[in-house]
Amino acid sequence: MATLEPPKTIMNDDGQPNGEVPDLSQDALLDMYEAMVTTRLLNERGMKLQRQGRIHFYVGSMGQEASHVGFGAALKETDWYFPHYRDTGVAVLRGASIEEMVHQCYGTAEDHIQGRQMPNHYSFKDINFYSISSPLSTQIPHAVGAAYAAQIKDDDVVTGVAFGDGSTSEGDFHVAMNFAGVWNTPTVFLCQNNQWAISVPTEKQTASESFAIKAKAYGFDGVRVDGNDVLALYQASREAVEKARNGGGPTLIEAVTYRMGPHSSSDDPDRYVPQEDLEAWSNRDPIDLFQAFLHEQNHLTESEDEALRERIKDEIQAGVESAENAEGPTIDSLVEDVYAQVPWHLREQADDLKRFYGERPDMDGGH
Amino acid sequence: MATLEPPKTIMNDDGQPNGEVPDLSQDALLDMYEAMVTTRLLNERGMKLQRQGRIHFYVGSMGQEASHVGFGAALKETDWYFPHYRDTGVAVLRGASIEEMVHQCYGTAEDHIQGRQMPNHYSFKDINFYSISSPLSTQIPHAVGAAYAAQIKDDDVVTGVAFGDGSTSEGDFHVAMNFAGVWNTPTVFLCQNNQWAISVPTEKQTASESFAIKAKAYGFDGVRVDGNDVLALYQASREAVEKARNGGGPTLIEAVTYRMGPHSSSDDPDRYVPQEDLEAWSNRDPIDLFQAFLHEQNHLTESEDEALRERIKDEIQAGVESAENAEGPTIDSLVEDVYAQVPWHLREQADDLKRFYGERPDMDGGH
Amino acid sequence: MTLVEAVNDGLNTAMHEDDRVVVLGEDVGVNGGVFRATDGLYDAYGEERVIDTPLAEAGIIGTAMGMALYGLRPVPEIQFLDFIYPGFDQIVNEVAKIRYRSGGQYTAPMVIRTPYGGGIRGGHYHSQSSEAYFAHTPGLKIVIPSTPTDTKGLLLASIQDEDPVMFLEPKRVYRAVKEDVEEGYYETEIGEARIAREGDDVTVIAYGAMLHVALQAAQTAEEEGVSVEVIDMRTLVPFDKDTLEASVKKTGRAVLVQEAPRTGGFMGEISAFLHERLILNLEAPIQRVTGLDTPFPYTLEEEYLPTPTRVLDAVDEVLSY
Amino acid sequence: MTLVEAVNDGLNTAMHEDDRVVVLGEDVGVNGGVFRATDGLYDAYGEERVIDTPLAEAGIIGTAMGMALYGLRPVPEIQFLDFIYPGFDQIVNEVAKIRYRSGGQYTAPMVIRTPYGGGIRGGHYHSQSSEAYFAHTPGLKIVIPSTPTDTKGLLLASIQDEDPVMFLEPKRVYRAVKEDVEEGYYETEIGEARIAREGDDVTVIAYGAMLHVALQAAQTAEEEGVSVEVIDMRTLVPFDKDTLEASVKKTGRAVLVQEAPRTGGFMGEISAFLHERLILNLEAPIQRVTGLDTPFPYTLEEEYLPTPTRVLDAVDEVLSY
Ligand SMILES: Cc1ncc(C[n+]2csc(CCOP(=O)(O)OP(=O)(O)O)c2C)c(N)n1
Ligand SMILES: Cc1ncc(C[n+]2csc(CCOP(=O)(O)OP(=O)(O)O)c2C)c(N)n1
Ligand SMILES: [Mg+2]
Ligand SMILES: [Mg+2]
Repeated sequence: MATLEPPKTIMNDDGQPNGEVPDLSQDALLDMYEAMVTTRLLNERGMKLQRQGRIHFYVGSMGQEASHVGFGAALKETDWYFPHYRDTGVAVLRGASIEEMVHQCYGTAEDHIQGRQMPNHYSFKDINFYSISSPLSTQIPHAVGAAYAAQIKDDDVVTGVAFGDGSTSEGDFHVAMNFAGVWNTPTVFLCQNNQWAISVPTEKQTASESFAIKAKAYGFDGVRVDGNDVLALYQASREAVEKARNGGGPTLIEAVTYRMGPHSSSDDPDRYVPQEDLEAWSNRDPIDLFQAFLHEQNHLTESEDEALRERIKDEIQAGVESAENAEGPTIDSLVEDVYAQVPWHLREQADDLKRFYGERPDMDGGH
Repeated sequence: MATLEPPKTIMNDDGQPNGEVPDLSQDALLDMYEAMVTTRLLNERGMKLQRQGRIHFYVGSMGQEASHVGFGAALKETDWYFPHYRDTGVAVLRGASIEEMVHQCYGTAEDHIQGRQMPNHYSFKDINFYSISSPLSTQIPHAVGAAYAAQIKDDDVVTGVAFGDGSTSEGDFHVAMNFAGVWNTPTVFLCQNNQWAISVPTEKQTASESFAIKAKAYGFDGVRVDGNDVLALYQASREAVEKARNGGGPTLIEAVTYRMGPHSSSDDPDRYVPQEDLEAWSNRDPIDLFQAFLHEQNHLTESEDEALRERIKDEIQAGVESAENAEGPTIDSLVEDVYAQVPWHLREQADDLKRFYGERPDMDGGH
Repeated sequence: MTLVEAVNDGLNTAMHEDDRVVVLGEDVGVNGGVFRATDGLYDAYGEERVIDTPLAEAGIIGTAMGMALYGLRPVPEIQFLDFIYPGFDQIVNEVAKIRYRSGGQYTAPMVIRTPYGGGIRGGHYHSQSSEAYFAHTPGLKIVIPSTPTDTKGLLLASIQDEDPVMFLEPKRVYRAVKEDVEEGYYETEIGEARIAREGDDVTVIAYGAMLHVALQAAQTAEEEGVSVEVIDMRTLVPFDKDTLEASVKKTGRAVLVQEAPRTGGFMGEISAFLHERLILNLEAPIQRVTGLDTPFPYTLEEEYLPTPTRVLDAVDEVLSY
Repeated sequence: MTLVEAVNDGLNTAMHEDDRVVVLGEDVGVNGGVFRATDGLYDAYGEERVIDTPLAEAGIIGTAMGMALYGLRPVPEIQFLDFIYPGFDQIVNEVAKIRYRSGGQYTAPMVIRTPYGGGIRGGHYHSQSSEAYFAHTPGLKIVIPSTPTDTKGLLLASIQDEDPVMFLEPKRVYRAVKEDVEEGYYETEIGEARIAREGDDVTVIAYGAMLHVALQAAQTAEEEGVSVEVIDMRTLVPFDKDTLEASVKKTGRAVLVQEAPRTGGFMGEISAFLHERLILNLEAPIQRVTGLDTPFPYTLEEEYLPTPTRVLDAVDEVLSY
């Protein structure tokens, strides 16, 4: 992909504008920043909790905070967001509480999903943040179907859907893009090209010139944007979202970024990620960049920044304490939500299990 | 797709060259013609046998004889062909006998595949003509995997794989194209764009400008060719095959053609195919075109043509008689070829069945 | 009205009553479906609600799920059950699990309609009977009608059900069974079996096209003085344990008929279930009459499929045990 | 050597002996597999034979099939069984049926390796145990080892087998079970069960990680004076009917353990089979100890999975019948 034009940017490496800055209020800018910082801090704490054996897994998004937050910020609250598993920042931006997220990572009874999924697999319907799945790319057709439904109901709703570079290789990416093209749905696709699918680099993923160009196969446009530049991401997403909202159909956005951490807490990237790459990309850390921009534009002082980070850390700490003192889910919760009503065979199975475990087993794990 | 450049042609509507004619011997040209005519005549007879209830199904390729024969002719005998179900002509070109094909359509004991598949689902390993499957697009990754295998074994083998326009919407098309791009396999893809997938027209199939352009998403070239012009198809295929053979990697060829009959014997196209389209396309019937070319170039006289058709018809008639007098497959054949050896449970099941049916039931059906 | 006409009538009734209902799939629109199950719907409800999709089962199921999440009631058609597998991941990992994994926040009520089973000379790609895959997938309900009346009532109930339903239509009897079918809206309850024929000596349990094979066997048995009770399961998950238990308690003997390959078929589950609960009531081992553990053949399909004769043979066997 | 090291040793041995063998999948190359099953192979055999593929299971299985048709012996890895379904169509409609549909002209011998089952805190997308889907698919052999020695021997036999094999690796015991494993090449025969522990009072049948649960239960039972025979099925299709029959004939009682959801699981088939053949030998109904009919949970996975206690409870039940 070496001969391609560089992706669109708005901030230079010092966080200074080198393009037209989108028209965003100070509040809006600070919300985006807070979402990015929260994501980073949750990531740090989550990885630590995992190493301490207090939670069992964590999948972070170090380096990719701008990629999803810039995109998420371009959507309205009423728009539906279909997340990639790294998109904690969008949940924060839309109003998910840190406490809820920590309970999810611990899988407690207070977790909205009753400890049924691995950490970071959030689901927040009240803020139109769709349930995260582990199987890759499966959410992409859902976003297209929901957009179709919104369209025929005449609702003013756009769907945004995010996924990784590796995820474009799955059949579900292809079928979803193709249906979106034919139906001209109000859907914006975000490919977060972080250069890796676990250990597989993009050149083993596809021979295509770029990910953006894949949109051509479906009859709509693709754009390549600097994924570490939250303003550039916002701007490109905004245009795509407006186009979709006005009946102009789908767009594919490729956010060119880099995964600055392990794939997940189970991964050891030293086996395959070149140290030079990490060093090179760390000069364009999305949070540093945006921080410099906000300082320079007088939106945020250093001490305000400090205070913000302290507040977030405290919230995380409070969440951890709350989760560590919470009870685990009940045996009955094991058989609920399989169907709208618990059918006879599941009732029998739960009752049988209660002979062994009572109503509510102790939370296990290392905490 | 209206604004696209017209697809490449070599013959005008009267079968006269309007481009450079590929360097093919008279024998080669006549073989191609014979394969096309055989396909057409088998089609006619097959549909009739189906209407008479003597066979139970037929899937023809009226109008598409050039699309697959031009492509097949560009491959060497040692190259592997992964057919679409309409590609009878390639089987003929490679040497499949009419008799074998008719036995397959009747599902007799002399059918190489023991009456295990619907009519037209041929399989001729000795001529590298791969087994036809009903599920669409599944053969596309097989062609890529086989090409990969040939490549690492250093065999001088290209794989050619054909499918319809509708088949490009399946995930298997996408994954196969993507793997071929990354692995740079010697594979040539033929999309026979006959404008329909049963009743669904191309504009409901994809919003892409063309099918050829889809290759861009995988980092290789696509070309659009007049699918009714067997010489143009041959020429484009030849170039792609040579490129593949020389390490240049895959190519996607889009053959722009029209389905001049029903989807299959189960279909009634009057419900959805516009009569005007059929009329317009019948002026570029691929066999008429090629026939005119051959006459004009003095490769074939009218009486030779007549004789050829009579001979083919006689062969078909002989095949029909042979098949109608053949026995059906045995009960044991029901449980063979599931595994290399018949395991105990299948042995038991076959033995149990023989209590009811003996060794070999009567052939059923209308004949 | 034939069974396939009952499908059509059910869809038409549902779309008329409830504008959340949309139909999508290959050839379901202008063409009215390759079996004519959606005939006339395109003209009646327009292309927004009767959607000819691109050719991709994963896309059909996946976008239908998106519609369901958003509040529509999609009824995707898969042209043949044999072609459902490109959409299998969407069904088993997404449609079936979304309610559970989201703690009930998101649900995907939808009815995946598809013709299934042998007997139409379709070879191994137009004849499969793979209900067992779906029955082993928690989160799905599995409904298989065998008569026109049940087809319409169960289809309407499935569309109103809050859970995703696999609705498998026995295409072999699409046109073979006719009945007067009630006009207008009615539901037949999911989860209830039907005693298709009462009898005392042995219980034959079946569903789909095999129900008719069982009934034919029962008819012949009666002529031979044997009284066969025939149960039409209608719902495989959750199945009607009470009706099954009561009948087998009464007769003490059971023959289970499925056209799917024997090993791992759903009747293995029913056999295990009955045996676990009723061993003391059983006068003879439960017998299964099934398809073979092979891909579905073309020429020999009559021999592959269970027949009344083979069912009778099993009936004789349990009676003479 | 651990079980996962035995996989690695088996692959290494096969690749060393037979240059038709290639390994492909997500992260199997440079990274050596997310469970390190292919560790070192990339360095030893190069990127042509140890292939990091694009992220698409349909592509992995589909191209592997093309390689097998051409004469290679591909061993595709699916990172978790839970992610196999995008390739399900290729497996059930293509890999499983090609020999049959081509009259034996084309074959696709290949070994689809994949870690499966719960017990590693993987939630419902890293814990599934869906062997029943594959066991109900004629044309596939289903092999599930439970010890390092068997893992290597069965893997080598599977790679040399002329038929496609689903090779399911119980990841919960990837590192929990250690054994001295024979060096070099050896095969363990497909289709043969193993009596993991001899006993007289009751037969417990299991496979994969559940074998170890069964053995623990047997150990405890012995302390309570009950003699349990434990059978490791090792191959589900074609299963070893003789060993199963002989053991249950001897003990007259059987408990079947599977971690998969109960309904439609493979142990339903075994229950039906044993009951059909051995009803007169059975002193009590066969009991199944299984996972629940729910998606696999995260927090409560220990409660979801069969435990030695639950197995013992079933043993008590069949003994006190
Ligand atoms: C269908 C499927 N196959 C395999 C996996 C295992 N897996 C989890 S993440 C991952 C890599 C994803 O890469 P990409 O799409 O680029 O996203 P990223 O992790 O880089 O954000 C893989 C292979 C999975 N979750 N789902
Ligand atoms: C996976 C799958 N889905 C659906 C079908 C049913 N079907 C058979 S042919 C066909 C249309 C194929 O269209 P196209 O690929 O354009 O090929 P054509 O028939 O036009 O040559 C359909 C939908 C199938 N065979 N396989
Ligand atoms: Mg990535
Ligand atoms: Mg077509």
